[in-house]
Amino acid sequence: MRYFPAVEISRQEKLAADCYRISFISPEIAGLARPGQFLHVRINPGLEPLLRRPFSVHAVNQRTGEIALLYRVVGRGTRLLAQKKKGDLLDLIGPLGRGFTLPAAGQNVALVAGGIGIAPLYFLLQTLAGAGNSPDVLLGARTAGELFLASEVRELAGKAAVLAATDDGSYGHRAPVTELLAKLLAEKKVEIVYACGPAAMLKVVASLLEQYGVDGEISLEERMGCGVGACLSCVCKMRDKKGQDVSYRRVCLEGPVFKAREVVWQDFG
Amino acid sequence: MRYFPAVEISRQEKLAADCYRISFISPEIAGLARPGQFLHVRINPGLEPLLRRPFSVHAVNQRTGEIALLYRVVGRGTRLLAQKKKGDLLDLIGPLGRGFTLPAAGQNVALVAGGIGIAPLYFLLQTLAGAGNSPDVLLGARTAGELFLASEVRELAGKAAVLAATDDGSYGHRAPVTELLAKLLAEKKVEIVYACGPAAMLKVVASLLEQYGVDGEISLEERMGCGVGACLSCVCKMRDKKGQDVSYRRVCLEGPVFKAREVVWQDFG
Amino acid sequence: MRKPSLTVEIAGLKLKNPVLTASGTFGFGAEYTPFVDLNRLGAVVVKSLTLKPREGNSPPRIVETPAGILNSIGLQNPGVERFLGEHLPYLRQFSTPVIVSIAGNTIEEYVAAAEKLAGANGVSALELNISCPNVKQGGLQFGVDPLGAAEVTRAVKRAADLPVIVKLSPNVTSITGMAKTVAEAGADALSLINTLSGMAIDIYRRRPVLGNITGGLSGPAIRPVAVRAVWEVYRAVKLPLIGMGGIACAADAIEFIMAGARAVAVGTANFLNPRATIEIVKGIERYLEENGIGDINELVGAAHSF
Amino acid sequence: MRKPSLTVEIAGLKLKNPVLTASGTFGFGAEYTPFVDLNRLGAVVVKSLTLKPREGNSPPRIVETPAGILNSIGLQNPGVERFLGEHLPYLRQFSTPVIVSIAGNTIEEYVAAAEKLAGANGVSALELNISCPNVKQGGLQFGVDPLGAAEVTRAVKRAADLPVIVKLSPNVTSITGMAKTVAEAGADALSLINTLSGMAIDIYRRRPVLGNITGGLSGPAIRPVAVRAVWEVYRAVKLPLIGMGGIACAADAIEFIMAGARAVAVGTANFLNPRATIEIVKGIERYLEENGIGDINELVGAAHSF
Ligand SMILES: Cc1cc2nc3c(=O)[nH]c(=O)nc-3n(C[C@H](O)[C@H](O)[C@H](O)COP(=O)(O)OP(=O)(O)OC[C@H]3O[C@@H](n4cnc5c(N)ncnc54)[C@H](O)[C@@H]3O)c2cc1C
Ligand SMILES: Cc1cc2nc3c(=O)[nH]c(=O)nc-3n(C[C@H](O)[C@H](O)[C@H](O)COP(=O)(O)OP(=O)(O)OC[C@H]3O[C@@H](n4cnc5c(N)ncnc54)[C@H](O)[C@@H]3O)c2cc1C
Ligand SMILES: Cc1cc2nc3c(=O)[nH]c(=O)nc-3n(C[C@H](O)[C@H](O)[C@H](O)COP(=O)(O)O)c2cc1C
Ligand SMILES: Cc1cc2nc3c(=O)[nH]c(=O)nc-3n(C[C@H](O)[C@H](O)[C@H](O)COP(=O)(O)O)c2cc1C
Ligand code: FES
Ligand code: FES
Repeated sequence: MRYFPAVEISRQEKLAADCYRISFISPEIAGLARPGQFLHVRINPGLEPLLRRPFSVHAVNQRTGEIALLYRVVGRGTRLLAQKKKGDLLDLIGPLGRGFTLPAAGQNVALVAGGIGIAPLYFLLQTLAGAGNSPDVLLGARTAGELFLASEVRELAGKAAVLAATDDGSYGHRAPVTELLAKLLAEKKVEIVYACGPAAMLKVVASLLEQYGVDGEISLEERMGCGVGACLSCVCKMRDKKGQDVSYRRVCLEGPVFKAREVVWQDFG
Repeated sequence: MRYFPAVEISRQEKLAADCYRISFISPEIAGLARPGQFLHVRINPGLEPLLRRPFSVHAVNQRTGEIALLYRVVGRGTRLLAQKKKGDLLDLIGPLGRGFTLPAAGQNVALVAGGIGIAPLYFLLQTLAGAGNSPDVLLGARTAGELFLASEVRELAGKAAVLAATDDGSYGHRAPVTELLAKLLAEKKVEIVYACGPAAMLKVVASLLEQYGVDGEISLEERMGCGVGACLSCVCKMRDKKGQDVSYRRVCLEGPVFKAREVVWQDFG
Repeated sequence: MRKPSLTVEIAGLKLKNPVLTASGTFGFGAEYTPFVDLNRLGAVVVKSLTLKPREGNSPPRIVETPAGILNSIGLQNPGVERFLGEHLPYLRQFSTPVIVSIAGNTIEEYVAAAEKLAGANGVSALELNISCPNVKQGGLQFGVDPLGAAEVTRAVKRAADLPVIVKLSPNVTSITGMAKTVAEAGADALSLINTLSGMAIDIYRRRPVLGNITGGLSGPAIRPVAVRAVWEVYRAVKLPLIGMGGIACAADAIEFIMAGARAVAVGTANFLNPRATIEIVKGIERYLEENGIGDINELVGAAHSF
Repeated sequence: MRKPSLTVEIAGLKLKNPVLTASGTFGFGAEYTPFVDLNRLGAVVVKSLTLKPREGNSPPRIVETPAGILNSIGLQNPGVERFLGEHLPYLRQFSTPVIVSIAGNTIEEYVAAAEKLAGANGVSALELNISCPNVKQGGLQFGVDPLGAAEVTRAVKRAADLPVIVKLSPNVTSITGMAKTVAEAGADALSLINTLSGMAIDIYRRRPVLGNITGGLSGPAIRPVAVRAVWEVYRAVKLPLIGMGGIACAADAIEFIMAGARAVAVGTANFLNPRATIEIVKGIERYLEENGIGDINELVGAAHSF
């Protein structure tokens, strides 16, 4: 983890309504980043917004050292971020947090992304593909318009299956992406599932994994202050290994990726 | 007085170190503005800075409807203002306050400007020149670099004398501009003096006017809230006409231009 | 769907909508008529008046702070007499209720001012400013001393046949305690909050920025403190509440209403946007429409039942 | 000209410079070592500890407000034992004094925690957090009740042979009153201020944003309140003061020092700029050089003699 007070934006692309990809060159971050880790971004030097905003490392080009973040505009900070242009500076801390534990060679892996949840999973997919592992990828979104990365994902996934589902049926199956997962788990021996998306979806994913006795890791979100484990703002309730006593853990330090079975869901949506 | 929430900047010119002239087209303001009045400028829509900043109407082009403000960067707000570019929007209230009372035709008039105090006097000079009155103009500054408007002033002043003084002697007389005024008042029958500049200078101007029994008007500055007379933030202590009881008056409403003899100077410098 | 109802009732006053002006930030109304049609406001609350004219504090009287301002006006005002003669007649032209804020150093001053105002035509209610942090004696002392506050309230209620709104200071250990005391003393409604006591120092001149040294902090910076005050007082007393403190847009106003305010007042925001009050009225109406709420009163205190 | 002296003395502790970390915003120090050389800080003040571990409040625990944040951590901490075993040894490597903040629900808890810590090697002073607004019982109750505050102070002084710094809450009618009481009770220094009690409401979900409903307001928004508190307490008591509340840059820190603080603590600003503490140390040094001041102590309270 390092502090990068002034990284120059190399690209700001609008991928869909409210969805942007912002990129910058940083061989250092490219070298350090692991799938599932995030960057803590100070959007403006002044007081608006005051706090940093956490964003998962979305894509890394090891050759050029270019890093991409994928984000949806949901409030003030992301709105201001979307106004940034090529050449503007960003103030970053990272890479932060515990990422996904990579599968052993040849393990059967599935990725489940809900909406903008594709952000960290894309970097994971890049890494798996690089290691010759081509996982099943399940993409869920409200409508076709939000599946803007489907084609890039297909390319990366190679021979593996990429299935999509939309709530309104405008693309792929008209179903929650968790139905695709249920089907997959029923039909095929999957050893590890990696998921990111809305809490409600992750909750269902977790129960499916339990039902089928499959290991899984999920990336959680919680409001953050410091991003480095100092303020205890970002906690989520977790079970310990033995599934017994529960305690708060810091999404920014012990997370954002947790074992699906550790999460105590009562706290969510 | 009107509210102009979105006026487009037509020009932003750097005239000297820390000194800028920002312009925009507004036939309405051009039509309403009188020399000595000011505009209350909201520099950014958000909370940085929070308050508006008052700036004198510096120049008006009645033909094109272009208005110019002349400002020096002294803090956060003016620094942010200096970052604005052609095409950006400004949020203005104005024209506000009581301006200079114009002289009768043929009266002998002198203008005394200290530093950025030239801002409102330039518009006054434009107006006087338009009415065929060519006053003596005394310009004071710390150094030659701050006399950036001298030539434009000469053009406008026409046949009248334009004298300059600098604290460091790098241009014109090495003296405070008030010495030029003393000399002028001693040598020539001046009927009205208009002055704007640092409080310390205005204080000297006022005492010279008293000494020579000459009428004068000066433009004062005080920190403002509303700019429209509602909050009582911007008061200065003034004597009434008979020079007797003193009371606070609002720079934004009863000012910013006051009769030199009204001002109670204890509050300044 | 027909337009939602914005009318609220405070201390027997029927208001067209819940958006008021905060005392001291809107002058006597006339100053803002170039920007705002006063007929479209819930009520106009004028600058605090004292029995006799007051000169106020020496300048500088205002300084900007992060997301806020400090002011130390010191209750400069023309006094009740001149208000009645020079300012009230103008306000009478409008259909909007006029709430007159009064302040004083002694109970007698409050009472005398209240009596004069109660006699006048066109004064709909009194707001007791017992919480101005910017005057040496008087003002705040009543605001932080429950007994004093209760006494002023009782005395003014007795003296004036008008609804009495008591404005509370946040500079106390227990604002609910103050609220209960003045409620028992007969207040018809409560306004909260007045400014937080604060100060700023000019590190180059090595002295306080304000002529009065300390001042009152207002603006968006204090909104969380004000919302909390409204939330707590709503649970402590049954009186209608007028919430204020950093309201700059409709969303801010709705936050106060959900915390328990039946009306809100806009102060510092008028300086940033002279049309803030009107835009907030419109914004609240839009929110009600978008959320299918027929009557603003349904939202009052809504956040307490989650 | 030789480098100005930044060393200050607080409650018998010699500090390299007057810049400390504010409890709860800097963890146990280790979290910030990737960004900050702890040896360059005046002191490290760790997260408040209670005798036994505490789970803290349910999330969300933080929300952004204009120029500030609200937090409701609720004193989550590993307890004194685990601090001594897991965190203190790491801090011992540094030459910087470690100030341990303690909190509790009862005087006995404070005393027991203090005794354990006094026994440990590497604890330079105790800071009594009697002003945390985020815990149901304990915490704030001592902070707003002068008698309780005095009692805790006396008890801890008796129990532990360490300098005792008492941290005051701004949520009181008279912070000078609190200051005098704890001074008489034997406090060696005072920290001020802790957070202001506040809250925020999500108007779309119609409920408070924080799991704990109310939280503590910190950040630049509260700086004017904090500077005023330091200013007033400096005139009321002779104890050394540690000022905090919204300090984000050297100019802010100098404002507190001129108001009367002998040292300052940086809290929320660490979240914005992980190097804030170090940059403030450098900035203060530059200011002293530029203004030809040889010793920071010359500036302490300088704004009082204008
Ligand atoms: C580890 C992690 C990784 C993330 N990765 C991504 C990503 O790759 N792409 C993406 O679009 N979003 C991501 N998010 C969510 C993203 O941080 C929020 O959408 C963003 O902070 C919203 O800021 P805002 O000012 O626009 O929204 P506002 O609602 O105005 O923000 C107000 C405050 O709440 C916080 N906040 C609001 N929503 C969230 C949230 N979902 N999670 C955490 N804090 C929140 C903000 O940080 C801010 O402090 C991630 C969150 C976490 C915790
Ligand atoms: C009627 C009037 C006309 C003015 N005309 C001009 C002009 O034509 N050109 C020009 O360069 N300046 C002019 N000024 C001064 C100008 O308003 C200030 O320089 C400016 O507000 C400084 O803002 P800042 O944020 O850069 O400085 P900061 O010091 O950061 O401002 C902090 C606060 O203090 C206020 N403030 C600081 N200095 C002054 C000041 N001298 N007068 C009033 N408020 C101040 C600011 O408005 C702000 O609220 C005028 C002032 C007044 C009252
Ligand atoms: C410049 C100024 C003057 C004020 N004068 C008064 C006053 O005379 N009487 C009063 O009760 N409150 C006065 N206040 C307090 C406001 O009415 C209001 O309670 C406070 O500013 C919080 O609201 P805001 O954050 O929207 O400004 C004044 C506030 C400001 C900024
Ligand atoms: C997230 C967070 C946690 C805090 N925890 C504590 C604490 O455990 N003990 C304490 O005395 N103060 C605590 N505080 C208060 C700070 O120490 C400090 O007094 C306050 O935040 C004001 O300073 P600031 O504006 O620089 O943050 C906490 C503040 C924050 C923001
Ligand atoms: S954000 Fe501070 S501990 Fe996680
Ligand atoms: S700035 Fe408000 S009265 Fe002049």
